[in-house]
Amino acid sequence: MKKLINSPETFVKESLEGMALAHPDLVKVHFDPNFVYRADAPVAGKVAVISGGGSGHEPMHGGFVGRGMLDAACPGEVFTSPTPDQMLEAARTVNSGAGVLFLVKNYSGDVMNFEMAADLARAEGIRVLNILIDDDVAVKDSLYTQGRRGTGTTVLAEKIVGAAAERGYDLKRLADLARRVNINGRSMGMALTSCTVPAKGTPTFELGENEIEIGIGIHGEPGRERIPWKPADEITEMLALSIIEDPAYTRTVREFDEEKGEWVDVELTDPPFQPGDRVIAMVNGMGGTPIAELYVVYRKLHFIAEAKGLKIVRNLVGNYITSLEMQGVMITLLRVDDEMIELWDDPVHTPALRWGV
Amino acid sequence: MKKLINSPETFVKESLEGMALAHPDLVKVHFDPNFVYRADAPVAGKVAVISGGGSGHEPMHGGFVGRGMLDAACPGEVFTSPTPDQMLEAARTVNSGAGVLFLVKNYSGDVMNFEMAADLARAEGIRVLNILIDDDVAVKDSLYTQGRRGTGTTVLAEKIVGAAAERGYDLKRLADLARRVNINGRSMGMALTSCTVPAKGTPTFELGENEIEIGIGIHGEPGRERIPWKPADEITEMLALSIIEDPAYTRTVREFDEEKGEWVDVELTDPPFQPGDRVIAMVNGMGGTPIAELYVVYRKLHFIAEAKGLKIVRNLVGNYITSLEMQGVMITLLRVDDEMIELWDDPVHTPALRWGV
Amino acid sequence: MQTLTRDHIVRWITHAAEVLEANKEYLTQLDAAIGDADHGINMDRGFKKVLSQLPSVQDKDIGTILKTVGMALISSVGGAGGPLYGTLFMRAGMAVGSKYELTPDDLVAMWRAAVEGVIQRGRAQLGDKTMVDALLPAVDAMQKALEQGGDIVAILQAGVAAAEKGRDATIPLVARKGRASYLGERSAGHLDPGATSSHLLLKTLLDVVTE
Amino acid sequence: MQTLTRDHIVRWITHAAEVLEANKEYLTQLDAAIGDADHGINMDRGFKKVLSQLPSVQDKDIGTILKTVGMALISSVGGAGGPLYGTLFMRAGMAVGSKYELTPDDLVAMWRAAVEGVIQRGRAQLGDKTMVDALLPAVDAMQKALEQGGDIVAILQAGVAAAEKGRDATIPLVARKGRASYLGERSAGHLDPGATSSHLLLKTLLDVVTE
Ligand SMILES: Nc1ncnc2c1ncn2[C@@H]1O[C@H](COP(=O)(O)OP(=O)(O)O)[C@@H](O)[C@H]1O
Ligand SMILES: Nc1ncnc2c1ncn2[C@@H]1O[C@H](COP(=O)(O)OP(=O)(O)O)[C@@H](O)[C@H]1O
Ligand SMILES: [Mg+2]
Ligand SMILES: [Mg+2]
Ligand SMILES: [Mg+2]
Ligand SMILES: [Mg+2]
Repeated sequence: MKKLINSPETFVKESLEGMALAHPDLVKVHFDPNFVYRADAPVAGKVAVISGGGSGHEPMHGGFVGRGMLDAACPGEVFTSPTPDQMLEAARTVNSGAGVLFLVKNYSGDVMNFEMAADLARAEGIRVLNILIDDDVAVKDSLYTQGRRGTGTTVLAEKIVGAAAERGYDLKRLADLARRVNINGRSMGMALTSCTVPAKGTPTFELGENEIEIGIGIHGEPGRERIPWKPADEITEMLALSIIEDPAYTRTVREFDEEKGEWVDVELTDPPFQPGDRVIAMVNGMGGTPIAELYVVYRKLHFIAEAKGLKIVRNLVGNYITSLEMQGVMITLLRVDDEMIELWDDPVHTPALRWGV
Repeated sequence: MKKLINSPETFVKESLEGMALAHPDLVKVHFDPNFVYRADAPVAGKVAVISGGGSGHEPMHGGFVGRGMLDAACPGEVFTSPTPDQMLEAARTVNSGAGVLFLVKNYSGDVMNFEMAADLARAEGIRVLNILIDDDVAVKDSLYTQGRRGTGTTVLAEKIVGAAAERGYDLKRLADLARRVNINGRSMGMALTSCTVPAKGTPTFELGENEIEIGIGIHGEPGRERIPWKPADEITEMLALSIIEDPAYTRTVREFDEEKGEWVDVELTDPPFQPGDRVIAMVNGMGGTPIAELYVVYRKLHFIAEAKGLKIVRNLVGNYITSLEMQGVMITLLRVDDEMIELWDDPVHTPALRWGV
Repeated sequence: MQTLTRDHIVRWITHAAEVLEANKEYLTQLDAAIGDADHGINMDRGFKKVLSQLPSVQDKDIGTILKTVGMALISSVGGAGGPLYGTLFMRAGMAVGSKYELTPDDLVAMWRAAVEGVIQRGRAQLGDKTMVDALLPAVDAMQKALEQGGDIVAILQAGVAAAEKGRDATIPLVARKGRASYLGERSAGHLDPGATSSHLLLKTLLDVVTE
Repeated sequence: MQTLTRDHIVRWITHAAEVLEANKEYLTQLDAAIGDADHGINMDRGFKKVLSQLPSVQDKDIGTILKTVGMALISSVGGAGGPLYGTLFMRAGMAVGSKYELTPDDLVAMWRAAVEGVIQRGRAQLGDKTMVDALLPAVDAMQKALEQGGDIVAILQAGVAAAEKGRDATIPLVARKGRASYLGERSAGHLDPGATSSHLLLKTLLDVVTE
């Protein structure tokens, strides 16, 4: 394993230190427990938006901390969910009194750790709601699995929800918006190569010289199928059509009911895409993909969306939610309304995403 | 070879098409000959800044076209200099009458093609000056080589010179600024892995399981030495000290003398770094390096600069000048004065670099 | 043996840390096959943290010790294993309270509470190919041994045997919880890493008691 | 043979395109060793473009044909090879002007002008391990053959022999121009790709003339 690290044990910490040194005007980093937070936190009167998850997906989430996006990000070890004390301490630090929204990707570890953190924070009198992101259409059957994984929509949700928090949405309204973003977003990815978790030191999975994995997860979880290499246009078509033609998807998630004061099961359904829908499109590199290749994918996606009657009103092309040095691509389509577009266009100033400022 | 492309022959074109589709408000693309140009070109009264070079280094140069940076970029085939007709047609398209500055990386192919283009453009009555970027300290001896290669400083020069052009600097003053940026910038890179040129289909060079190449060129040209893997801090130290302790470097470059109406040899000397110098630091990924690793490098660079009395006043950490999917890192340090810092901070709005707007 | 002492518990935890370190690679390999290749690494990191905190509580009551173990795991393991094993030890600690010695009844009640905590937290059912497949049969077997008048050793022997059987029974199962569930049919044919570490934990307790 | 006809030139260019296609891999491999692994690809792309433009000029004078070849190479090869070979053919075309046939004197004058153009453009000297190491000795040998009263065939034979020798002489050299120069000492022991393609071009002309 050849990586630009000093040791697997110090990797996450040193990377966070580097980020804090590079962007002292934007973010600060707290160690033990580890979290990245806005340099100007807590922002008076504003609901704090916190996300987190295993490291190895950079720039997500730490790179999205700053004005108009996250108030704090809690990084676990590489591909390992963070622990509740991280989220608890982050919540204490960035909560202005207006409450905290946890944006949680749907992995059993993340879900459980964020739930524990929410319980601990509430025990201290901090208002907390958790919203799950579960947008990966590669996972077909929610009955027999943990449900869909949280992937690309997380980035778009952090931007849109972060902007709304900046505008002063209250906790309840923010949670409703986050849930709405989630059920309107769908993603699917693929891998040309594996990645190597530093602590393990060998590739997470093996792909043959000419093999690719369609429907890969962001931790290298296996996808729908392993097939021989195909041209970019065909790969783009496989991903885009899986997303666009995905039928209504229904599952039960656990949310905290503030009135009842307990966790309740909520049934959510993703409405399928329809011709005429406006979408934000993200063509996301998995970390090791040259951006020039991502534009080849975007090109084809543009034509497919056009043919399907979807109007791409905004786009992101680049590495936003990655799997270490994995080569591959993920496509995310998020159906948006006027409110979401306006929030998307709002200023954002973070290490990895910046506009309007 | 597994890549997200349709074929080596169509790769550059389709990638450019994708970029144009993703950023119609910022850039347009012309084909046959190929170049990317500002959507609002020509900008009245403004000197046009044009760069270019082989493809495979994205986002450079096409991703830096837009307000406050380049007016046009001319991409060659992968790792192959563009041809003079591209620069000529680009110059015709973006020249507002105030003249054109070519920013040229010092590779024999680029130098010759840009010189030919300048001659052709001048024959049509377009004022053109060429400034070379040759900042790669890995190349020690200018007497016995083509001279230093143009690498990371190119990105910083495009930003600073682009801002000055936007402010209305005339051609002569802009060329002087570009030359000044070049002699104050130094870079050095290293590779953990090779890259594969699509048309060739196999890796450009072979590195052993535990080998790294120090002083790599952005086309995979060999560097100073091939050594066993080292921790990131040691690698950072090797690169940073090579840059910081590089002695004065003198070479002769060819520039066009407008008064004499001919190409003349100009002797240039890079002054060594001194304690107290203010610098812009770039920690640049070679295309396949996770950004989290780049921050590990930035962390150590920060401490080394501090120990050496250099003050990092601005920084860039990310993939800006790449070698396809190569894993590795390049460090660039640019000594700056107040004027350069101001120009650095000016608004920029391109596909790959954006702030202040 | 009719009492499990505080000293047993301390030695159990200490020894468990050694066992998990020794099995770090193995558990990680199991997780590589159907998960994300970190279970051994996570558990080892967690028990290293536990070891660092043990000295400060090892002369306290058993409840305090177990809750400290749980908190240490919760705040250092992460992933799915962290909340689950953290909850397991927290609930175990809460069940025994401030005791310094446990009767066979206490022991079984402790494990029952611990495993119920895991199920509540992770909502896995028997047959979902998780640690529950080792833990739940183990508790049921311990209960049965207790009802049959077994002592501490007999109870733990029954538990370990059932855990081992439950662990091995995960091999043919298709996962329905955790990362392995994304594999669908492809998860069959592999041992579940969490069930394996659960069996190791129980077995270590038995070893300490019988050594 | 005392005249080189327009037809020879057209067949030369056509055949050169085939030869470069056949040597695409080989030249690229040579460039992989000490450059950036594209010389064969570049030359092949360039001569494909040349072929596509040849029909529109093949009944024009030799100067027009060669300048068209030069322009096509300049606008399609890129890299170092493009301006150098482009200049070579441009200068050759300018030297022969609107002739339809070349005498031995014309032939040598044409090559002299062409190679001087390459040297002016690239500023390489003999021994820098570039195409100049094949081209310059070739021109000198052609000049000598001319002075000794050689005909077209004799002149080209002398040129090809010298080019071949010059090409092989690049092997031990340390490069001082082009990408290979970055290799320093490590560039020694390898054939220069540009010298190799230069020899091929000359040899193809000889083959066409003698076939
Ligand atoms: N919902 C759940 N309930 C019970 N056990 C679970 C659940 N999800 C996962 N597990 C257990 O956790 C183990 C994986 O733990 P670990 O690798 O540490 O976490 P992660 O899957 O987050 O990487 C699985 O082998 C399984 O036994
Ligand atoms: N300055 C120069 N003068 C003459 N020939 C040169 C010069 N620089 C490079 N060459 C020739 O060009 C060849 C490489 O051409 P090519 O691979 O097409 O271009 P690039 O090096 O830009 O990839 C070298 O083998 C060498 O013979
Ligand atoms: Mg994990
Ligand atoms: Mg080249
Ligand atoms: Mg795991
Ligand atoms: Mg080459």
